[in-house]
Amino acid sequence: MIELGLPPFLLLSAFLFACGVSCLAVKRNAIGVLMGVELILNAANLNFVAFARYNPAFRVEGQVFALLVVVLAAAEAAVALAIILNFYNNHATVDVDRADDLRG
Amino acid sequence: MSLAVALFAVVALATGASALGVVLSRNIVRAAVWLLFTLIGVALNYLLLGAEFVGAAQLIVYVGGTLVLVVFGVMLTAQGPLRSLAARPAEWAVGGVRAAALFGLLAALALGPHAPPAVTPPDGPLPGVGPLGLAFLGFPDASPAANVTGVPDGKVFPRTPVAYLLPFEVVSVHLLVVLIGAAYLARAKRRAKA
Amino acid sequence: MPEWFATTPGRLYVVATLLPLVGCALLLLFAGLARNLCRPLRASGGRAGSLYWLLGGDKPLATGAYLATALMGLAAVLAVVGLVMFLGDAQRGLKPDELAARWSERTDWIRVGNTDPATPAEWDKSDSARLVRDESTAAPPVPRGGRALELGYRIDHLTALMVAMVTVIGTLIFVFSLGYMRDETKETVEDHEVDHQTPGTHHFARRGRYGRFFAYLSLFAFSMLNLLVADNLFQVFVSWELVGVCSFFLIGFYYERPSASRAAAKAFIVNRVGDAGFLVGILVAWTSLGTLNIDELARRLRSPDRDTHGSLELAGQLVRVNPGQPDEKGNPTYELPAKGETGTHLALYPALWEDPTHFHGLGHARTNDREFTAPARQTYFDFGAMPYWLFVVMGIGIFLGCVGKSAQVPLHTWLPDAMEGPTPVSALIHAATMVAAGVYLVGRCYPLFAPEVLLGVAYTGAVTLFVAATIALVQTDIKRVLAYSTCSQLGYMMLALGVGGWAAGLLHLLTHAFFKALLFLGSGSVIHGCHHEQDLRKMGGLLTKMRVTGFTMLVGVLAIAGAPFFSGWYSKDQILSSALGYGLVHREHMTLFVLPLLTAAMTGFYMFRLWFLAFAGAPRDHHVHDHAHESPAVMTVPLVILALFSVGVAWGWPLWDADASALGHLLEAGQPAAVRVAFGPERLTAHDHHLVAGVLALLAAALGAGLAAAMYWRPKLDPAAVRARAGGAYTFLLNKWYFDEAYDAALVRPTVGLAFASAAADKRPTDGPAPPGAAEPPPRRYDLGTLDGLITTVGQLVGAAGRELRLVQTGRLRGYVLVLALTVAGLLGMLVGLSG
Amino acid sequence: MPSFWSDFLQPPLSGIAFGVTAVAAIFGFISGSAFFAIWAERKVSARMQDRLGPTRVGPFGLLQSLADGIKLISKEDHAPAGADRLLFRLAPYLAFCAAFCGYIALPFGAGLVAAELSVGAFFMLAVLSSEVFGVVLAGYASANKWSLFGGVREAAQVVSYEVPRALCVVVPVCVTGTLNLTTIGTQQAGWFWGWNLFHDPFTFLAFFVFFVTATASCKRAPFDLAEAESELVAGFLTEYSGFRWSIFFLAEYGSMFAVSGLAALLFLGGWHTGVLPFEPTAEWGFWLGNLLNLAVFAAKCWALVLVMMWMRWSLPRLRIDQVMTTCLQYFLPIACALLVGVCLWQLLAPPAVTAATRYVLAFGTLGALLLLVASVLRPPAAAGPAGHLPGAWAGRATPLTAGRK
Repeated sequence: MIELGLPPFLLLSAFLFACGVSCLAVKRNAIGVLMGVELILNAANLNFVAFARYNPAFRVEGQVFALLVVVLAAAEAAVALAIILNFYNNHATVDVDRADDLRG
Repeated sequence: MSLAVALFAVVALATGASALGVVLSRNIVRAAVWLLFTLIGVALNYLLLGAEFVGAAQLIVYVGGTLVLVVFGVMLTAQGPLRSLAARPAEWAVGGVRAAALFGLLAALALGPHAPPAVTPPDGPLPGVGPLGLAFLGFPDASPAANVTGVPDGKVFPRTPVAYLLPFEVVSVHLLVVLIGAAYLARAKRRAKA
Repeated sequence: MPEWFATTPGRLYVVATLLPLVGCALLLLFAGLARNLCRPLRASGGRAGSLYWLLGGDKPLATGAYLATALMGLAAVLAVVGLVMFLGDAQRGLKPDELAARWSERTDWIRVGNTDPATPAEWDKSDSARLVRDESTAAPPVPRGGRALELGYRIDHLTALMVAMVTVIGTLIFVFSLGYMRDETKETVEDHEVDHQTPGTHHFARRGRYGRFFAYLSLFAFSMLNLLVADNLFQVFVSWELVGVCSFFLIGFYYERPSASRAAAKAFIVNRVGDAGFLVGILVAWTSLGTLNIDELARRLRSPDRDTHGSLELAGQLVRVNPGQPDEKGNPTYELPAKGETGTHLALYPALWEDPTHFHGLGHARTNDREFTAPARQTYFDFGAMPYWLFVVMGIGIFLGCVGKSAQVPLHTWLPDAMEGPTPVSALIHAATMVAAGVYLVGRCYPLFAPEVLLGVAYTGAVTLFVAATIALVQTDIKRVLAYSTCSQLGYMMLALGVGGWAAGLLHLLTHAFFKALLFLGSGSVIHGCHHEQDLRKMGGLLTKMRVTGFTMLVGVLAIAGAPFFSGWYSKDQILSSALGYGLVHREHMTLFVLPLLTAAMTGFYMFRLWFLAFAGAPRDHHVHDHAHESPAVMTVPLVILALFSVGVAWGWPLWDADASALGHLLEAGQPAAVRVAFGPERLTAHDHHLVAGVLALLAAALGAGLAAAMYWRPKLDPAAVRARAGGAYTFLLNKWYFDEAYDAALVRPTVGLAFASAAADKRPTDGPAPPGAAEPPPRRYDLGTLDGLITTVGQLVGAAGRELRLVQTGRLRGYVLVLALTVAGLLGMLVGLSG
Repeated sequence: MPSFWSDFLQPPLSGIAFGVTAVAAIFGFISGSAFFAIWAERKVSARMQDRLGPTRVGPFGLLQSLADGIKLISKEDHAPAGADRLLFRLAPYLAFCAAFCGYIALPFGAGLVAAELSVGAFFMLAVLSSEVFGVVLAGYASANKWSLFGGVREAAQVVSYEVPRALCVVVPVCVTGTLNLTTIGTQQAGWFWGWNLFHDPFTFLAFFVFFVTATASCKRAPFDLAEAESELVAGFLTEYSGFRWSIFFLAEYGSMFAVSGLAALLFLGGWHTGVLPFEPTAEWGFWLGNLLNLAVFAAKCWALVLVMMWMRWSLPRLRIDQVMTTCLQYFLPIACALLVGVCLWQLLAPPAVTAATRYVLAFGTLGALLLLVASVLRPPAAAGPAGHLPGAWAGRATPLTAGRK
């Protein structure tokens, strides 16, 4: 396909990762936090596939990992949303700053 | 500049911009739309990398499933004033600095001397759904490309066949359990309220 | 399938072992589980309800019992077929490797350590060499690295004979039980014994437990068979404990009776004492020898048999060395003991090693074509040595297990109490399975015993046989007499093993199994016929009513007393001649011959006493006598079969030569080399003085029998008068040498007392009354200063730490992310810094 | 086709040219099909309701769609006051893009495909399922309760129906052993009993399940809960008018043709007539062969789309709970059973049985079809004595007052 080399993909992935982390940091909406998590997972996944492409030793393994991550991300999203809905039912908000019932 | 590089540039720019959109947009639904574009962009990246199956899986699972779920969540929880839970400027500053630092570090790692060795990939797409399925069953990648051990420092990776069937089954069961759990979580409280 | 058996006929034994387990599983599954699952259907009626009735309804399931018996019978057939095939193979003169290829297999259970087969295994350097046989080709063994727990079986003469004996007797006992336990097929069984023993109970009734009984019995048989075929101590230990737990179930079969449940618990606990020792022995073997396979253990401890070509006098011997100073590299060095010395350590040998340059024995050795010079030093250097005291500890440990299982003094107290179980169980425990296990294991682990341990075995046996026989003289309960006689006979076997009469002891194990099973089943028949009357004093004159039982029991009595041409004669004769041989070589141990000789007389006395009291003379209790009746055929036929075995199982030609027993020769063929080597002179002496021992034993037995006849058959001597003359000795024997009382005083009372004392200390009154308003009085200062205070302090410390640390948990997600990101950044920074 | 362009242009440019051509062709196909499909739908519905339908514009009213289009484009483009304007405008394009991208992997003939993906079938499923996004966003951005209801309903419905639909796709994939749509099509060259539909009972059933679930994911009646006009005014379309509305319609028809094409490829022999025992491109060359292929493929798509229309105007709309029940309680287990069944069939069925089943299914279906056609063609008078039934089927008009005396 294309012979770009690994670094551009790693850079893109790093950017996605940074966006995800900042999303976690600045979003007060729980769903926004969830989106940040999805971004981080995608960044990791992009790395996996890029390594699968640019390292013959991981041609299969990289993709397998990516697939497993995708599926687990779906599961994680389902559970997270269920929790968020529950939280919303109890607190009438999705502000993560209000989710501090267990603070010390 | 070849067509491929141009394509990557366009896709990467769009992906990055959408990711930035996710961070910056105050409206959570808009953030979801930006996330949609980001995910599609990542899927396109997979296609560019030759991983068609992973790309399609990304589309069907993330775009078709996860994101719809997210939007569902938005719609079920969104209320007028809460739609934009704004963070304080200080938080923006801290988050931005932190993200920039992380990006810097990661970029330094990706480009610096510790970067993974650059390898010229063999031609052709990555192993598709067939070899992947065989890999799950423990058959090694039989394509000639898999025999290339082109790591510059001469290290040859062991090509022992590893079956991914167990992880796959574990993930499947995990998914099932999680979905049941999610359904239970999501409906238990409604009953309690009623 | 035929090829599967033809290449390795040893698999017959695996199948035979598993068959009783299958029976047990089927019983559990259908009689228990399926029926319980279907029980709710019973109420529903209609089609669904019939499923429940199809499985037997409320009645105890009898079909399963027949099935289990059939499976046991099948196992017996397989075992006999296997025995015939094995003897055929052994006759053909196959080499040991070929024989092993056909009659033993192993497979890993767990394997740890370096398991790369390419690396030659030097087991004392954290690896152990071991043998794996190629499944398909029966190729020579290939060493494999690592330490393994394995599953495996190994058939030799001893195992083949034992399995055949156990399955045959087991089958007969199963069949007998079908009749004896017939009561248990009823829906409700009234147990009057419970009414007797528990005050305030009237007409105690319970469901019949036919299926349960046979399930336990099958499990018992499986455990015993597995113990017999096992080729390693781990598997032996597992089966060992299974046998123990099965005996617990079966002795406590009538668990509503307090006496039965107490007896079951006693058997279990007393056996635990021995098993603790066994476990110690196993652990020593594992840590210092690196394997649990019995053959390999033997090979590592003794110089290999193969070396007999080189130096005959060293083969099969324990070679002891003195570890010297470390050499310049820090490796330990070894030196041979000077002539006439014994050294402190046991030289260990590599497991089977096909490379002849690796091992050539000790010192100088000469073969036909070449001469080796002192490579033994190298052997020690490579494979190390084991402190001799540890070796002794290992032997004692293993033997302790056997002491418990085989009811040797001082752990014999459980056996008479075990009579609380149903009589077929007693027969099974005493004849074929549990007590045989101990003797069998001593025979099987023979090469692992140091000479000192073997002497201990001999003395334990001698003491046991004497003590048990004296107690048996005065017992009045028919089953207890038999129980103590079992103890005594087991003592004979142990004695024989200890003095080098390996074949004699195990021959006695086999013959004893048959006649003791016969005696127990006969007593069961008597008890059954007399409506569960076990007291000899109330019987008498039963021969007129129970002819088959009476005469078959007479055969058993003759056999155990050692009447010529009965099976017991052959084995006891050999034992006594072994003991005499040993005593003549080692004059200081002459007691080892005198005690069994005395006991032979006592055996004759108490066995004939039993028979005369029960069957001869006039009936003493007409109530019992009127009710007495012969048992049904399902019970008498096994008796007759066992009687035939009891007469002829040890026959050989010439019939009058006790040494010529065919069975004994078979056993001798399977004798470990260690016996030949360690007891050479003793064996030779025994052979020479064979006739003396035989005549003495016969005279003693005749004396005892005559005395019994004089007292109980043709009353020349009044038993009461004898009793009065004996006085204190009689009471002493009646109370079984006060063993139980001694244990009570030495162990039980102090423990209970300690517990009470502790409780009393803990329940001391408080320091003062509760202050007004408070529910509880204040804690005592004593408590605060001791354990309570310590525990409270720990708890308070943890609580304080928690109070401080909980402030970290702010519940602010972004705070967490901040820390997370900083951590990641730190790690990445380290990476960058390290790489840059 | 890429080779065609590379005859004229250098590598980067030829690729671009190919892309442009493919996009144009697909767009043309979608809009052309939609153009006629709208007309056909109106005609079909009219005939089924005993009306004439459009007749005025062009012969048989064929140009009615054109007239509608002109009207729609000339309408004022407006958005509601409280709407999220960006998303409101974005939504129709998102929906259309999804439908459009589905065609990328859809081969119209042997080699007549924009991008031959090794996971074509999977890709199509993935892309078509993301059409729901446009609808959800439209519902949300309209700032209208009915729209939001419609959007959320649509999301729930599509996400649920995706599962049995995907499982039904896997059933023929189990038979063919590939996800590559071109390969799947080529495999079915030859006589019609070689089609996957007739391969075994499970694929036969899977076709119908697939068709119904596909109809549902295209939000077509009787599953058109998203725009249920009797409950939700017009659902997510309530606030749309003019050009954006027409884009939604284009997307809907586009996805109808896409799933019909997918069904034709997976089950109905793709671009093969079923009566020519060879691959047309191999015998008649690329252009001529593919012309026939294109025609056959389009005809199959059209036939399936017409069935969808037939269903729409025959069946009443389900309630939302019925829609979900149908999917989760019936289609999902059925699809699972079919999947397991086809696997077992592949593994266990002896060759004689498979062959026999194939012929029985094929000729049975053919016979049933012929019977159906024959019964339709039979003169209506034979159905019963005239005058007993009111309406068109009676053969002649009966005055409604006839019974009143």
